This record gives sequence, C-alpha cells and structure tokens, in this order.
Amino acid sequence: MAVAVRELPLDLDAFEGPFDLLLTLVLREELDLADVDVAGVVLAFVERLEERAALDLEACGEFLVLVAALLELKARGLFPGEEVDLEDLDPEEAAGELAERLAAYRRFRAAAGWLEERLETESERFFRTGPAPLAPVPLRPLAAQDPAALAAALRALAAEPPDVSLGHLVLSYPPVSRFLDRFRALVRGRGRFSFDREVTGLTRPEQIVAFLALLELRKRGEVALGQAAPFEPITVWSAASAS
Amino acid sequence: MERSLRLVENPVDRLARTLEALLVIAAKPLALEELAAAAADDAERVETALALLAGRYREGRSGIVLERVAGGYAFRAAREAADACARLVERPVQRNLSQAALETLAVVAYLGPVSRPEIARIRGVAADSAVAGLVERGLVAEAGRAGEGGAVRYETTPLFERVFGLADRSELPELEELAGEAGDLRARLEDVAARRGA
Amino acid sequence: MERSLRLVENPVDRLARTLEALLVIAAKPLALEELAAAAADDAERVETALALLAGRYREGRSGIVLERVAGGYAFRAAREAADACARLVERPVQRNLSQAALETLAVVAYLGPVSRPEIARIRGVAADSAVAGLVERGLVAEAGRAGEGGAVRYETTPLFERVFGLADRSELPELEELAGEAGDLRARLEDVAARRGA
Repeated sequence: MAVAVRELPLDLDAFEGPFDLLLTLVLREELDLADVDVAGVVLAFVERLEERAALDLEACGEFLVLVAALLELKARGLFPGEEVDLEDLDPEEAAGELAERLAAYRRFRAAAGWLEERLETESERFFRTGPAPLAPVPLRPLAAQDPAALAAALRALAAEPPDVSLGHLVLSYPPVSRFLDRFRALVRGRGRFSFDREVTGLTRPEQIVAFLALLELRKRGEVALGQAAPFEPITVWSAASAS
Repeated sequence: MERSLRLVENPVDRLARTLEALLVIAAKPLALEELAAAAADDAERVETALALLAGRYREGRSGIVLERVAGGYAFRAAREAADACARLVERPVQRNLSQAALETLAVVAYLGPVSRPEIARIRGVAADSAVAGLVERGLVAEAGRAGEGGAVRYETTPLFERVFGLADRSELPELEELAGEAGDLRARLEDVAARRGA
Repeated sequence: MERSLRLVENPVDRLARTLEALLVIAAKPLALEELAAAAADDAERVETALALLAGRYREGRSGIVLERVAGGYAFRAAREAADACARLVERPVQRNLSQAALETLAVVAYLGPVSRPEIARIRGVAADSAVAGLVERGLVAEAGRAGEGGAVRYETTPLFERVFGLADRSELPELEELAGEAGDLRARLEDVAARRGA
C-alpha cells in the first residue's frame, strides 16, 4: 500500500487536517506559514513511513518536493531582511513554481498511465524478438579502427566528473534530534555560530534536516536568527543571551 | 484465384514472395529502404507489394499478420492466436512493469535521449534501478553520453515501439493532452478544500 | 478456394492459422507435441493442419517455406530469395563502434582480464549488453573465472588486435599521465566512477 502523501493526517499546533488542505490554506494565504511546524509535518510523514514494511520511494519523492517548496516559502517569510526584491519573494510565484513542477511530473504520470493502458490493449501482440530459427547467421564486419580511440575513451572515463549534485536523490537522512543537540551545544558553548559554516560539506538532505532543527529551535524560543540579506549566511545566537 | 496469377508470373508477386522471405527471417522490423535494398528493387514497387501482402496477412485471414511498427514492417502472430502463443512463450518484456518503471519509460520515450539525473529531477526519485530494469528488458538502451565524461543518456528501443504497438514515436499522445485535468494543481487543491468545507 | 472454405469456418483452417502464428513467433523449430500443447489440440489434427500448411508454404508458391527439421517444424525463407536474404543479413562494413561498445572495449583492452561487474563499476552502467555485443562480434572473449566460483572475466581477442592494427596489447597507446599520477589505473577509474555517482 502506498503512503498517500496528500491525505497524510497532521496534528500540529496551528493546523489539524490532511496535508493537501494545509497546502491549500498556505497557497490561499489563509494560514501563515511562519506558524506551521514543518518539522512536525516531517515527523508525521516519517512515522507514517515507519508503519510500512517497504520504503515507498514514490511517496518519499512527492513528499520531499512538497516539503522543500514549503521550506523555501517559509524561509523567505522568516528572513524578510531589509528591502528585498518583491518579485523574488512573491509567495504566489513560488507557489506557481511548485505547481508547475508538480504539473510536469503529473504529465509524465499521465503518460505512464497511458502506456499502462496501452500494454493492456496490446497484450495480444506476440512476435519473435530474436533471429528466426533457420535464418542465416548475421555477419557484422567492422572497419579498421584507430587504437587512439580506445585511449581517448579510457581518458574520458578517468576524467573528473562534472559537478552534478545528486544530493537531492539521497533519501536517507539523519534524525532532527542530532542537529537539535548539536546546535544547542554550540549556542551553549560559543553563544553564537554561523549556520552556513556548520552545514558546509553536509549532503543536501542533511542540510535540510539541519535547517528543520534550526527552525524548531527558533519556534521553541531557544535561539534567535539573523541574516544580513536573503541568501546571506545565517547567524544563530542564544535567545536567552539576546534578551 | 492466386494460383491463376502465378501461371503467368506476375513480377509484383515474385517481389512479394521475396518480401515474405525477408520478413520471416528478420529479427526486427524492416524499414522500407532496408526491404528495397535487400530485394534490389525500388521502394515504390516494394510498397505496392507490401500492400498486397498486408491484404493477405491480416487478422481473420491468416495466423501471420503484417504490420507497420517501429518505423518498419514486421510479421507478428494474429490476435486470435494469443492464447496459444502465451502457452508457447513467456513475455518477460511486458510482465510486471512497476509504476516507477512505467513513469521512467514515459520520461525516456518523450524526452530521450535523457540521462538518469535528468529523469530523477522530473520524477523526484532516483531512477537508477528503474532504468537498469528497462535496459535489461530491452525497452531502453544507451544513447551516448551527455558530453565527455558526462552522464550516460538513454532512449527507447524499437522493441519498445513493438511491444506497445506504435508505428513510430510520433504515435505517442501529446503530453499536453494527457495533462488535461492535471493542469492546474491550485484549482484542484482549492476544490478539495471547498469540498471539505474548510 | 480458400475464401469459400472460410465462409463456413473450417476447424482445421482455424487450427492452421494458430499454427502459422506459433511458427512465426518461434525462436527454434517446434516439435509436433509442442505445437499440439500450445494449440491445445490433438497431435493428429495438428499433423493434418501442418500438411495443409506445407502445401501452402512451399518453394515456388510462397516466400515462406514450412520446413521439417530434426527438432520439429520451422518457417524458413524460400531458396529463390536467398540472394535477398544474404543482402539483408550481410550488413555493410560498420565504420565505428558505439560509445558504449568503445568504452567497454577500452576497459577490457587496458585492464583485461576483467569481469562484467568490474566493467560496470568503472562505466557506471550495467555492462551486460555491451559485453554480449562485443563477444558476438568476436572482439572480446571469455578468459576464465576470477577464482573458484568467481565472475567470468573477459579479454580482447586476436580479431581485436587485427581490427585495431596492433601486434599485441603492449602496443596500445600509453596512458602514462593517468597511471603515473594515481599509481593504479584501475583504482583511479573506480574512484572517478564512484564520485561520478553514476
């Protein structure tokens, strides 16, 4: 049984109901995303996943896309900075982008559905895929080749790969608690730290979880966050020391 | 009736017999040009002869059916014999195509040549095992790399078109048409919310 | 004549069509019992239908000939079409190898004997079909197993050396800049492949 991401029941402080209703309210701006406990959404999903024997990659994929979009919206809302280009921060636009991405994916899902139906209607097709039993054996003569092509092929295989981040494909991620503990220790020890420096070198999913932990600490009032401008490094300090 | 034609040897009939021979030994659909080259005849005459054969090898009349598929011509079994054929051979190609495999196949069919990272970006899930499974089934094959040292790209094979009964890839429905109701996610979500009476 | 038979559907005619279908999809000659089992009919009636088909699919009358061979029954091309079939099968000399074939061949040439899993690790994609293609061409051959129960390993053949104009493998272009810096060419290739994440 697949985990129905859209019907995922949520029981959060600010919202109680299915996930797709949460999205709707956010998209209609009837619910302030700043009040939404995204970590709680993740927890609900992870708990739901744990009830299943097999990992549902499809549900995970859909969930990650939705949560990433939520996080992006929320992050922009959390760090309004001084004066920001409104076009960049328009949640309408961000939502539009999310809808567009999902629509593209849905088109291919529809295409997959078409292929599946086609397989059904064409299930009476039988044909031979190999050579006929008494057919002459095919010959495949090859022209003289340059050994330099072999060296070139191997050099290409040994070449440094272009920088393609596949981090978003990794579906295993550490528990939020690990980062909660680490950030608390950092704030206790140093008073303040740079979030960006702490997450440098981590995988994308680890960074996402670290960010969730950060939001959680802020929600609980344990830390305060500062940022010179959108997409600038985030500084974290103890909320106690600030007050 | 056919017998009388053969008494005065009709050149088209002789060409038709040559084409029968080529089609019965072929391991894959043969393009018109391949048939013409092998038969050492011109394409127009080959087309005429193929039309003659299409009338002879068709559902209901023969257990062998001549069809246009995968950019060429091929013999297949008549549909009425499907049960008997199923008792003779297995169909590993079509069996148990998972949802992930079908989605990956759709992406490759519409966008190919396309790399695994590109497929993953669209589906939001790693495509490695789905692609490997499709390659093993012969529905998808490597189509070079995206630049030197880049990711291997994939495209669908003629077997794909054959399994799905497509004369060529242009017979796939338009993606935009398929999208249809799926187009506007927002409208859908708001609809859901309205029905819930939120 | 045939047409009139079909107006009153003759059961032998229907069986004959089923047999046509089975024979046109078969990858090997089919024994009488196999045909009977697949057609779900009895052997005697199948023999009667085969006799009917033998009359229809014979030299001079059709380009498809029903042949009785050691293993059973199979369709073959008519002898009058032998030249055309030869032209179909004997493909023109191929100028270049595909990217997948060239990469695989390079790995086998420089690192061989090497197993398919090792090739797959270096190329980042399953090597089965590429290796099978090279074996079929005779450019690569099995060279024993990697230890007891280990994977089959492959190395290049004398034909490979002829095609590439090499007296032996020591004449392969040197890759000192690769081997020198990382010490072991294979280790370096595997390292890069792992980081390519493919």
